[in-house]
Amino acid sequence: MTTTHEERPVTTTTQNAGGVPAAQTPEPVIEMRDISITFGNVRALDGVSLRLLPGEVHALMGENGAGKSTLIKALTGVYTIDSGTIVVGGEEHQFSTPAAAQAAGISTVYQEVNLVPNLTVAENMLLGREPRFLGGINVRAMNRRAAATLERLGLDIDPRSMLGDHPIAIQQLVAIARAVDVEARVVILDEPTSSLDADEVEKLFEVMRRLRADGVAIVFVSHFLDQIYEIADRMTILRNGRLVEERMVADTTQLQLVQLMIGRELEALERLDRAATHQVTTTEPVLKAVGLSRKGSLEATDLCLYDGEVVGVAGLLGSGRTELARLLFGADTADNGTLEIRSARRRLRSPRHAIDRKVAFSSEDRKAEGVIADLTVADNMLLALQASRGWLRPIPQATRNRLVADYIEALDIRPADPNALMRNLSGGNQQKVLLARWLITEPELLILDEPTRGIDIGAKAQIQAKVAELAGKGMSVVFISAELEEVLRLSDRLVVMRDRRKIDERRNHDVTVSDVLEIIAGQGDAAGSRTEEETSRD
Amino acid sequence: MSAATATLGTTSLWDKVRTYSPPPRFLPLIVTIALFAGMFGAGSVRYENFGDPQVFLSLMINNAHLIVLAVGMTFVILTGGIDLSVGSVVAMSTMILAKTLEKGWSLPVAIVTVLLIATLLGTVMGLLIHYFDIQPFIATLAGLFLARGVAYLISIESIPIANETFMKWAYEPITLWSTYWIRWSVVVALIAVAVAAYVLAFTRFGRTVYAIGGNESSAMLMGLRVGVVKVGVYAVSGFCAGLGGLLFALNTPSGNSLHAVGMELDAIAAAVIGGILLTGGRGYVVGALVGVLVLGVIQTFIIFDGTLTSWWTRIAIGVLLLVFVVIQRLMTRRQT
Amino acid sequence: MLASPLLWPVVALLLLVVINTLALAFDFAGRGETSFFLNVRIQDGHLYGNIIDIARNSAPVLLVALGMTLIIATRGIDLSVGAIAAIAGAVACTRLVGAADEGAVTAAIMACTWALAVCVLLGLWNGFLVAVLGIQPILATLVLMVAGRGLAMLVTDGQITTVHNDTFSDLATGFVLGLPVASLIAVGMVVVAAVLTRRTALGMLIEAVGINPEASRLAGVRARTIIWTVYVFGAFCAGLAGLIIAANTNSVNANSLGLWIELDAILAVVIGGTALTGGRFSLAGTLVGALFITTLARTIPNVGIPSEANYLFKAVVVVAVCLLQSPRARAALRVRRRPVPKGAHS
Amino acid sequence: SDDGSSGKDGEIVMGFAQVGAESGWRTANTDSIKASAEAAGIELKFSDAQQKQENQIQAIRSYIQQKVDVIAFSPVVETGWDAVLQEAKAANIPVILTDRAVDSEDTSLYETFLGSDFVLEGEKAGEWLVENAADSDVDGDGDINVVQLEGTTGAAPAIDRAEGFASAIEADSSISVSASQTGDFTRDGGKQVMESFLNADKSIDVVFAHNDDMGLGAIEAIEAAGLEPGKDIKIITVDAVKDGMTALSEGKINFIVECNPLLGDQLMELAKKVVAGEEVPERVVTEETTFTQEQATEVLADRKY
Ligand SMILES: Nc1ncnc2c1ncn2[C@@H]1O[C@H](COP(=O)(O)OP(=O)(O)OP(=O)(O)O)[C@@H](O)[C@H]1O
Ligand SMILES: Nc1ncnc2c1ncn2[C@@H]1O[C@H](COP(=O)(O)OP(=O)(O)OP(=O)(O)O)[C@@H](O)[C@H]1O
Ligand SMILES: [Mg+2]
Ligand SMILES: [Mg+2]
Repeated sequence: MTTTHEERPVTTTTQNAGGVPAAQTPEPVIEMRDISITFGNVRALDGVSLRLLPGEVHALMGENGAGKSTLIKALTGVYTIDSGTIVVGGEEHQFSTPAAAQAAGISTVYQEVNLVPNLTVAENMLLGREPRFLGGINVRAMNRRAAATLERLGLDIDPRSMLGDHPIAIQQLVAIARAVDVEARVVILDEPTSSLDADEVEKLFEVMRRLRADGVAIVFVSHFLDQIYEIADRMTILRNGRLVEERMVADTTQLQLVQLMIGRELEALERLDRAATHQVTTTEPVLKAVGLSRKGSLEATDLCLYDGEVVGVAGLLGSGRTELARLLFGADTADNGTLEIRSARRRLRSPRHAIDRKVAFSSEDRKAEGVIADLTVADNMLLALQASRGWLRPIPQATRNRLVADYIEALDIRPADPNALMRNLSGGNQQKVLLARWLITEPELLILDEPTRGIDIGAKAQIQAKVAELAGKGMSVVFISAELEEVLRLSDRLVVMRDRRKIDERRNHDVTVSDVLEIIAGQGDAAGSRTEEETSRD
Repeated sequence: MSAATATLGTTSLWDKVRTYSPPPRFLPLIVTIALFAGMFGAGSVRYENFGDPQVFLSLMINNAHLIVLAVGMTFVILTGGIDLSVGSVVAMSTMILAKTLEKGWSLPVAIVTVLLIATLLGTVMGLLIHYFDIQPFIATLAGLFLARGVAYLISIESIPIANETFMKWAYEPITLWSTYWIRWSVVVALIAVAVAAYVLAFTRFGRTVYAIGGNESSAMLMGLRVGVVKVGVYAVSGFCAGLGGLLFALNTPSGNSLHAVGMELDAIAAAVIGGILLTGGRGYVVGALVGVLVLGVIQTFIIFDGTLTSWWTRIAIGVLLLVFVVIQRLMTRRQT
Repeated sequence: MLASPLLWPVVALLLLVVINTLALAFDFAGRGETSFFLNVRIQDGHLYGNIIDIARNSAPVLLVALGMTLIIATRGIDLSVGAIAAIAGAVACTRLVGAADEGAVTAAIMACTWALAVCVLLGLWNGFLVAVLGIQPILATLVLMVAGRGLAMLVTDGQITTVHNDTFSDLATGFVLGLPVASLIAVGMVVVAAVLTRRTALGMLIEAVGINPEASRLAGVRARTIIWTVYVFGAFCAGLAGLIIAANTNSVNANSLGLWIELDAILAVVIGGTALTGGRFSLAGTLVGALFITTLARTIPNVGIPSEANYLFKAVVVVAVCLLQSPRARAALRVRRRPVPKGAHS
Repeated sequence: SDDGSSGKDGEIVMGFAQVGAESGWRTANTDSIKASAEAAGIELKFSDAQQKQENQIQAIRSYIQQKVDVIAFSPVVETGWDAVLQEAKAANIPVILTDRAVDSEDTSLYETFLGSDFVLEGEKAGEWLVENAADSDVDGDGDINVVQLEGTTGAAPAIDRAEGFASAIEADSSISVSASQTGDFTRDGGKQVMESFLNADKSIDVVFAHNDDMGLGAIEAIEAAGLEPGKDIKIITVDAVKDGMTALSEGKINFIVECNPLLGDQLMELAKKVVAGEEVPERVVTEETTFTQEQATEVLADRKY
């Protein structure tokens, strides 16, 4: 019933995969030559070329704003190119819509989840090529096929559930599932791993390897160098909209690669040895939560946060990290439990209350909950500060300019134009603007949910350094990230979550990644020994 | 508790039973239906003869055309658009029908002409909206002017319809049981609802309609045929307006340029009352049907009362609408 | 600046003026006379002429559109403005008629104050439904659209109420320094709104709420207060419009005052370049849009279009203007030069 | 219910479907009907269709279900009533039309039609102008240049009054309608259209407005242009509501053709006869007159509406 690559003999697939000859001739499936695209006065791409061979994983590398996503969109017909040629399967071809590209066997996962929240998971995966019966959609067959694909990816998601009800990471997995379900000869993945944890990434790589074996060409974008070295064969490096070089991954060291990407040596990459430096000096917590819970998203959790301390929150997808952060900020209201800020009992009924008490929260879902797409970079940066001042007290022009210029420089936001529209920034740069939005409010407690998602390696180091610096100045930071190394590197204290509750909390002296994974894995037993009720249930 | 359920996303059967509630997406619809039933019940208690099934049937007879309009409007609203032209298209359709019949065209040809012209107008508006980025409000407002203008151009005087077959459809009651009857227009309207429900739920076109309403640029990036579908929904709405015009003519056998002034607002209100979100992507066509019935039952309330002056009539309609909308909102609150 | 979004509405407006000028000149030439559409003469110590009429007659639509602009910017819409205008007119006229000295200046001031106070209440009501109860704006304001006209008729007892008060009538027909009072009021309100939104942070916050309500909430914007405020402002503007319309004929007909003005106002807003999907708004655009609509209404009798063709003419003009405005349509006329980011809107 | 066909103590129940409350004329009409019903001991079920035919049809259907004794209504438009009137006939409920006619081949669908004759009203206005042609050529160029403020496009009174007026002025070739535009029966509409007429044409002699309200609007526009209504430009209107009559007596309007809204008494009388099964004439024309400035001054004091 389902047609997957898996079930067909490898040889036939290779022959059939869009008519690419099975022979060794490295005839490219796709060749883009001298592509240029200009937006207004921004030259997003300037004579970039890309060669994509069948059966390879091709990494597209570059800093935030280098033009990776733009190149992908140029290929798949989202943007029309100014000049250059695109050759698909030996013929010059330019797609007019993503639908046309898809019909030609190019399957794409765009950066940021581009699915529709109001349809089911199965529909999101299969819409446009759903199984039909007598002209109508065969819903049962569709759900079955979706379930099969999800299972192959090792995902336990109900295909009939609404996509919008899932956290962003799950949505990203569904987007990937959509792309690999189709019989494509080219699969393009624009930062698919930015919110996945190690497990999910490994599952994805398995699928990618399988596809590669079937002769599918894969374009892969990621800011995680380790992932590139693990999966990619060749890579094309972009910088500021220009082609730097095409290279074999095996022939390039990480250091070389980074230098090619950013065009200079990178000093900030050294390990941040924070963990040992911090000592808790105050006894009064900035924030103290006791028994905080919300039905369906967080079980009763206690948490204390102190000045000048970075608390890392580790856990797998759906372990409730985001929910915890939202409750601390008042984005959702808690059903039970108490919250004390600076020893005063508070009921946070809206984010506004939290902000007034100098708490800040940067959401993991930047598209839906962060970016104000049609406002300028400057307005986006100043929004939270302005909101807390009230509309009657506009930020004076001079202060405005200074703040914006400072943060554009401090976070290296590109383009460095305060009046650029937020929607036109690359994903990573948008994230930096949002970070700036909160830093400008000078919070005492800063909650960062996946602040480094989609950020290039240089910028990531910058942001980590910034967090460390802020903590050094006495700010309390909650740091949530799917990347365990990052959490460990930054935090003074580590909170481990699982199944929507805190299961452990450690001073971060000597905790390693495998320790954390062990804690998470060992939870089944630990929980079992904790209460009899749960033991009996197991 | 949930620590016991080891894997993510799975819940025990007991949990499912214990926490069962209708899927939240059906809630607005269910609430609307319940409120409608409540209103009807209240009317039966309050007024003599209100509980007569024929009152309910008359509700359908009186509003068959509006049901069809609301069906078309549902398609448009689900994509996040709006169609202001439908009222005028109804007037234009009655006018074209009456004029062509007066000129001696055969009935089927006249009907097909009406439907074609209405669909064509809808398509043109859709093209303007999709390909030239003209906002739906404006494009369809222009459509409103155009259709009304065409109606006036055909004749500023009303034209009676005398075609025998047509009048037979208009007069002949379909007896359901004992003395209870409906008209053909009701049958057509219900078929329209059924077809629309099927199309929206089980065809690629229908699901793409929802996808566009959910997020148009995502739908485009998913490789869905956004252009075709967007133009398509306005064509559907145009067709429905044409069909609505024909049903309107069955109810009031005449062509008149003054027909159906402001009816687009009724259609929009009906759809929205039925739980269809104006921002697009959420709602069911059955909701539009119930929305029409709610508007109708409010009118019936007022007429049965029979003591209100013109202004109290309006105020009463407003208040009933308010009560309805507020209760509906409070009951579906936890949704958002 | 060629890229200015205001360019095409202005061009369209000028085009209408040219059509009028030609039509009039031609018409008069046929009778061996000359006339110029833009002629303004001094009469009874004030300016008189076509464009003065247009400026004066556009005041109500401009006022309503002004409030509507801000409401639309928050992703809302207000269908009840016509009814609110009717209520304002009704309240003012009945208070005037009931006043001890109908012709007195104070009576006029009291009547207008009463009317506007009622409008503010109605705005609070709309804002409550939308911002607090979270009812979809179109439904929330539909309630008052339906009931409001009833209320207005209740106030006037369904009669056309005629008033005799020079101060009141000056609202619409008076002149200050040779300029019509109505226009001065409307333009004054536009300036007030511009200052309030652009000199303070209000404009930016309104836009933020309109573009992404959830992100704004998480950034600490008091979306509820802002939304509430714009509905009150919208109702106040509608009230002013109602007073001017009533003053224009020294009477109020609760049934027809401001009928369908909401459609005209929304049209003005959209022609002015503010999208119904909320977010960025342009007050200058709304000004041009309102002038355009009034000029269009004036053009119809000037060009001698028979009543039955009014609507066709309007349809053609509206489509033409919007095509002019649409970057896509213009791009289609030219050679493809720039990439058009297709998914860029939404 | 068995005795649903008549009121509590055998009194007649009448269902009346009114057009709406779109003008002062209409409210006077409604008031008259309500007052007369009470006086005649008839139980009135009143509904307002807000100018929508479909609402009126709905109301009539509902009256049939409520089993009233007689149905009366002022049709919003002339056509399209056959289907619902058939239903009334099938239920044996007699129907009386008021104010506006329906154009139905089958006159057995209703008992009688009580109302004015719009064409005749237009004719009366035109005839007065022909008679007073000499006085009306204000600018003395030998041509009498008339502008017409039409009612709502497509509405029966607008069409008929224009038609009657046109046929009457054919009698004098010096009279011609140079411009005609809709003012939607409102003062504001009348004023705005008149403003543009005045700016476009300096030789207007006469204004014919399809109702008083548009005429009153025109007066405002004429005054604003620095001219004297009634002298520099002659004004003829239809309706004779109070404000119109006042303006007539003040000399701002020159002639008004009456259109009488006070149909209540006549209607109740007819209703009683119809319910009792008596013969009634097929057409009852309301008593209507015309007013010159002098007549207006005389009757103004005791005008009810
Ligand atoms: N629609 C647009 N209008 C104007 N500028 C744009 C538009 N889309 C992208 N840009 C600009 O083009 C450049 C390249 O952006 P792109 O999104 O391709 O970067 P990227 O390499 O994908 O970065 P990231 O890793 O952050 O996703 C950026 O400077 C961006 O601001
Ligand atoms: N695999 C899944 N299937 C269904 N629902 C899930 C899944 N994973 C998470 N969820 C939902 O997400 C909620 C908690 O997730 P939350 O977003 O807080 O997790 P998280 O650890 O922050 O993950 P993320 O990496 O997305 O930030 C749960 O209540 C659950 O309903
Ligand atoms: Mg990118
Ligand atoms: Mg003359």
